[in-house]
Amino acid sequence: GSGGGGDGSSAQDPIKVGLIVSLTGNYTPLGSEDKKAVELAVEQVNAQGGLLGRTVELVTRDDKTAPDQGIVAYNQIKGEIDALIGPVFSNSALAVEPLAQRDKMPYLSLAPTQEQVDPVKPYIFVTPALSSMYAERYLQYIQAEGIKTVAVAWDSKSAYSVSGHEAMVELAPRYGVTIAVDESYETTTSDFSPLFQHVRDSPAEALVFWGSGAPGVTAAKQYVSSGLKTPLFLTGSQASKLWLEPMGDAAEGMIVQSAIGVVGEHLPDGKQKQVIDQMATPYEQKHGYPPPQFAQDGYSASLLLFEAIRKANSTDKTKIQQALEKMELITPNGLFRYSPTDHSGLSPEYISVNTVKDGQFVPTEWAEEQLAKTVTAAG
Amino acid sequence: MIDVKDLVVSYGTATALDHLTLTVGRGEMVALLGPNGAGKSTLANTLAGLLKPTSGTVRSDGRVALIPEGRQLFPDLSVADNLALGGWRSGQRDPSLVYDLLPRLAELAGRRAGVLSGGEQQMVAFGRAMMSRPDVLVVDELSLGLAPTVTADLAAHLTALNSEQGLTVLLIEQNARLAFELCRRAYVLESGRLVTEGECAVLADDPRVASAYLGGAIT
Amino acid sequence: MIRLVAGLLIAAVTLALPSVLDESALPVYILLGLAAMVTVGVSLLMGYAGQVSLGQGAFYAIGAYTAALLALNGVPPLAGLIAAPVVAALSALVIGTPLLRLRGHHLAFATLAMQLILLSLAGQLEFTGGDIGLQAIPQFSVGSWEAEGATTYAYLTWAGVALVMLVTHNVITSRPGRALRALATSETAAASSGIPVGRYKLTVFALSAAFAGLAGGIYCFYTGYVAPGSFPVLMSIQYIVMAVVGGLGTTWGAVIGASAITLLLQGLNTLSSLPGMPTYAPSVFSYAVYALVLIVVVLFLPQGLLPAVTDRLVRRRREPSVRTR
Amino acid sequence: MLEVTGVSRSFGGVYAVRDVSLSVADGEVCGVIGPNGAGKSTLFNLITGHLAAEHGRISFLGHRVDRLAAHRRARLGMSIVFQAARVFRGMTVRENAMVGLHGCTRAGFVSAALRLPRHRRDEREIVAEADRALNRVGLAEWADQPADLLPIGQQRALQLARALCARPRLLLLDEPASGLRGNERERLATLIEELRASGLTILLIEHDVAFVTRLADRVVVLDLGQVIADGTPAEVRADPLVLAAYLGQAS
Amino acid sequence: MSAFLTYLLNGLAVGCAIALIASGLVAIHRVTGVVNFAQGTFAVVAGLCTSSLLGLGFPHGLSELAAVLAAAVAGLLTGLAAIGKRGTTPLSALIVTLGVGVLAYAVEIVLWGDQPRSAPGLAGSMIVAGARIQTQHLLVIGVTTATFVLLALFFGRTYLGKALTACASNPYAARVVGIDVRKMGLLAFALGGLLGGIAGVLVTPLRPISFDTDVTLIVNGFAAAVFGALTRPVVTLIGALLLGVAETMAAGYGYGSHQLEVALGLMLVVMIVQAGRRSVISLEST
Ligand SMILES: Nc1ncnc2c1ncn2[C@@H]1O[C@H](COP(=O)(O)OP(=O)(O)OP(=O)(O)O)[C@@H](O)[C@H]1O
Ligand SMILES: Nc1ncnc2c1ncn2[C@@H]1O[C@H](COP(=O)(O)OP(=O)(O)OP(=O)(O)O)[C@@H](O)[C@H]1O
Ligand SMILES: [Mg+2]
Ligand SMILES: [Mg+2]
Repeated sequence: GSGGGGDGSSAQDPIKVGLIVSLTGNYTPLGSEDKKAVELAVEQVNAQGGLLGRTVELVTRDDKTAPDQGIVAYNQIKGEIDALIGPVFSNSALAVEPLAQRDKMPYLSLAPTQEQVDPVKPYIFVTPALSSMYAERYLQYIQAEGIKTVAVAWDSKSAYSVSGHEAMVELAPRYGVTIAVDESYETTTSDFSPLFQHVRDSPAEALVFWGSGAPGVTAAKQYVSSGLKTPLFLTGSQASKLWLEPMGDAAEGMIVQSAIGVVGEHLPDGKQKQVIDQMATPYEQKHGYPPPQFAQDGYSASLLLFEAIRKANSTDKTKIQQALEKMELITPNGLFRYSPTDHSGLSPEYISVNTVKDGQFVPTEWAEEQLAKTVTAAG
Repeated sequence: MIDVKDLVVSYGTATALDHLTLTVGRGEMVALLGPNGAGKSTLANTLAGLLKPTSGTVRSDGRVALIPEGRQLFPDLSVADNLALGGWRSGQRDPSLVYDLLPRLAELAGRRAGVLSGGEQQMVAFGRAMMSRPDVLVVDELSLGLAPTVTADLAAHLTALNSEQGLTVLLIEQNARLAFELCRRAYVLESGRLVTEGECAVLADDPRVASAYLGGAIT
Repeated sequence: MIRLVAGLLIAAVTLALPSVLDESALPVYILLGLAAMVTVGVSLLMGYAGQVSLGQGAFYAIGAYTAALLALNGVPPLAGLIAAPVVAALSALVIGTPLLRLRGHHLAFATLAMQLILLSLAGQLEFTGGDIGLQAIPQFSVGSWEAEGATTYAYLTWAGVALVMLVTHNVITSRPGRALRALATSETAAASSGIPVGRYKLTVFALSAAFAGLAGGIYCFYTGYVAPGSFPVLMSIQYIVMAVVGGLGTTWGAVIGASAITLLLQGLNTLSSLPGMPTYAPSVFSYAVYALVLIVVVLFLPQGLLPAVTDRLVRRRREPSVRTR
Repeated sequence: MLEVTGVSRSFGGVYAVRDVSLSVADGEVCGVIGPNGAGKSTLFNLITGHLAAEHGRISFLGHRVDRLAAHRRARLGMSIVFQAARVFRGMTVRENAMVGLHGCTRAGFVSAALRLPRHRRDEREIVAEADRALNRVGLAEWADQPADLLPIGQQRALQLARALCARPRLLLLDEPASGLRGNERERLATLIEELRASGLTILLIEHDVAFVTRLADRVVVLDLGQVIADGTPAEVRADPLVLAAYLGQAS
Repeated sequence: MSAFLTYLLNGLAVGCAIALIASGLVAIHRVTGVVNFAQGTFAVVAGLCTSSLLGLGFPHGLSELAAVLAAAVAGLLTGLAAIGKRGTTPLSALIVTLGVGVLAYAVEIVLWGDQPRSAPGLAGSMIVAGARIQTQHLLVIGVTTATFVLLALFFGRTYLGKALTACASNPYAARVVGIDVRKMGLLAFALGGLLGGIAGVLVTPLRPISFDTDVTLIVNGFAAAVFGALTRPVVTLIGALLLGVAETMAAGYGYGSHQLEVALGLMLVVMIVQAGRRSVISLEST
């Protein structure tokens, strides 16, 4: 929807922000959350008088969870928009990326895919934390807990979990961790008893489970009934009500990573906490549940873009790009520090490791301490 | 009893039956002759309620059974099941009355109907129609693909049912000689229209009928 | 005479469109052409030869990956584009040899399974770029001339459509075409007329795969990116829907079906993203309205759009009421 | 011309054809009769290769053919008219007949796709020959009709036309007269006589004994998958075994 | 050994869940000749209904029963669309069912939103012959066994079952003997909906269900059903068990990321071998 807001007397055209996400197809549950969050951000900025005295208007398109539809959508709106917030489906994001780069279109992608920013392309920026960061954060936690041997399971059909797993294997020696069981499964896998059997037969002290969507629930539920005692570590994709609700009581005590935004209330007062509240409170009021990770990505992307336009003091695409490359901004996802050599901007310090307590994600002692340090350092 | 009045049946724009009127009295056995494409099967299907008249009326009293053109069995079901389903309307489930008549079918009872030989299938089609204990029987080709002995048996059975139980029969039959033997009366259809009708004995002497239906190879 | 004029008219419009359409419409025009190319193959396979393939997207993918891999390894794009249909056809020969022993639903499942397996492999193998796919595929070029912008791809695509239609037309109105139509009804009777049924099925399978492969080749240069996610199984099913909606067993029907479905979906998509639409608009338009239109068309024009139109023009309608199998 | 030696075929343990031997001489019309389910059609399918024989050998024109695929045997000159009408749906009557010429022509996918001159030449010949065959069986006026809407009788005539298009040396007819009326039978009989006169060898299954008697030089009688009699029509009609198994009192 | 048993037992459970989806496909195809691509939808509808009803505080049992009935109604409605109009060919009907499946997406999204849902089932696990298996899996195995026994008896032994089968075997002939083919077809669709509903209710506690889960469900179901030629319940069950066991064995013995290839490949091989045994002429005979 359009922003509205301004007093109507402004003769200037609105600033147009393109948003391409999956509103139909497999990634609908992700795309629709992104859309809600970006709409919220636009509403808020317009309520404060817009940007550069102009209102912000959103131009939304559906990529139908298909790369070629991403291209169609991009071509339809590229003529009218000043910047793009991009697909959450990584294949669509990668398909749109070269076009955006060619048109010099500032592009904030919502897909957490390493390949987009490695190597760096001037106009392409990523907002979600990359799975390699989640991997590294877990290794820090594992080291801190004194665990030496782990089992890792990963979804061979999900780019997110494939690269998370890769990073983990690569970084493990640095943290003195041995991977005893390294096992892949498929997104459609409906029975994890073989995995649990293998873990049971191994010396692993923890099972790190990479996956998003259905397998996260399926595996965690079966883990409970498998009677396995090795603790289960889940990654950021499980840090939402989508995982908590079906799990119910069974989730109690499980370890789940999350972006910092999920645990805002456990942070010391300050800028970070305030930014999180600024989004979470109205979001929860409007939709009846706290914002999931994808919503936070969309909101963070919006904040980054708005700030870049403010800094550039123009909607000139090159100027926006330059502003983004110098960006330092606290968002619900944490502190972004984009630079000409780093277009992903986040660092593992902004990831929390939580336990489930009374149906809530509560940072572990270690994480709470770490986060407090990080947040205070950032100011 | 069958009563057809001013019947028109068309397939799209092609008219297969063109203002046809005919009757078969209760307990009567009447033959229907006609060259390929005359509309005989169309009439049979209409009588069985499988085709809707474009105009005109079709009436028949009691249960109508059809032995359709091309046998039309249930290929995936066994012979016994094919027969049992023939009794869908009558509630008759036990095919033994058909086995008495056609002992060959008893031997084939467990066989899939789709793999039977042509003549065996024709026997099943006959038996299936009998299972519905019909009041009116429309036969679209009786002797098709049947060995002479079998044809003779079936013909005898039809005659018996007709005379003893008053079964009304409309018989479409390629072998006009056989049809004339069985029936007293016949209709001759061409291009959807009635061309002649009358007593078989009379028709057999009609040179047109004789040359078209009785002549030729049959010695 | 009328047909000739109509043909010329259509050709003229097809040729004029790329230069008339703006940048937002061109991608649709290109993707529509690519879909039409695959659908013509599906129609040939299903409508004429009576063989069902729920895995045509696999050959589309094979064509795309072939051209992409060759181009990324420095092979001239033209060679890659030629290789795309060839490799797709060869794969069809290899895959089809065991698969075409199956019939009907078995074949439908087998082709579906084939696509799932191939995509799964493409998503895991190193050289296909795994789940991320292949990026930065060079533009299409011949010698020193390089395709620039969508217009060129639009011409390339529709030239491909014309080629595919011409080949299909020539094949079906000839001896092998008659053989294909014959074996669709009865393989036994076809064989007894001297038709090598197995070989013909395999050939037509390969031919339709070549069409899909060609489309895939163009696709990879146009988008510059291929990944397993570009070829979902639903896409293969969509081609069948297109062929049926257009009218099975007519070359033009396939193109019309592909156009109708693509434009409908695109129109609904645009409609649902108009400002002021409620949040559930995308799902309602892309799912509900699309589905309802599809259902109504299939129920009330069972022969397909093209036959419905031509029949009405020629005033020749047949209604088989008692079709005795 | 055709030599069948000790051929057998069973279905689920029941023999449909058991140890059948028979030979057909060049130019002969050989009738095959027998009760329903005797194995006549099965025998035809074994000869033409639509079913694989379990034992025995079949040779045709001096070649051993029992391992050849059906279409290869067809190309050697065997044509069959099936008991059930098998016309090709969605094709016109003429096109149905044209399919029959498949084995006698060459143009393949490539020459068709490219419209090579050879293809055009072939095509003209095919149309002409198909029309001749349709004429012969009396279907000329139906040539442009969709074949599947023909009445049953015409569909069978069409099958015969298709078979003739294949320029056969041996024609196998499975109940060609069924569904035909007096004068139509007469026309068919005349056609078969013409074909014999032109040197064609014919195997004929028919339940109309009069029809067979008139046309066949020799009659083979099958019962329960086995040959129970083999001789001239007159001999066979007098054979007590045949009378008991097949003819009954009817003749 | 106990590892092997664990894989086997869990594989059987996975197979049973597949079989339930396949059973509906078989029931509908056997009667109407239509491949019902909306079969997965019935399961999704039932799953979403259970989750809502349980969420509203209705007790177990009642919620599941209502959900299964809702799926049966969905089946009936699908049937009305697919075969309600006279002269609809099986191919057209197939496309209609595809359309119904897509239409259902919109309805489901409006009613339940686009996020996945789940429902609690039987908690915990048991040790059977030294192998550990979830209690819910045991329930799935039990219900599937019962369903298939009933289904096989119904189609194979009862008169109504045979009449239903006759409808697809030769619809014209069915009309000749007086069977109302359309009514029977609708009955089959309702039955298919019911079976799909049972599948959905049993699967929802095992894996989250969202509007588009039908695709995943139907692929495996279709594989198993085709294995049984879309007409034979028992062979379908065998096919489904084969799939399930192949999947867990693949995962168990180190091919976790190739489960799909292994399972589908195995099905293909078996089908191709079987196909080689049949002669074309007996397939074409009517
Ligand atoms: N489904 C159909 N659609 C269109 N025309 C049809 C259809 N069925 C039959 N016809 C036409 O209707 C006419 C009458 O056909 P019908 O089958 O009733 O003839 P018939 O007298 O039974 O012939 P036969 O002796 O060959 O069985 C024929 O011209 C035939 O072509
Ligand atoms: N595919 C098959 N499977 C099982 N049994 C079969 C198969 N084909 C034929 N039979 C059986 O083999 C026997 C011989 O059949 P065939 O068709 O050869 O008989 P026929 O002599 O042609 O009889 P008709 O004169 O009735 O046509 C029959 O009992 C038939 O049921
Ligand atoms: Mg007739
Ligand atoms: Mg026979």
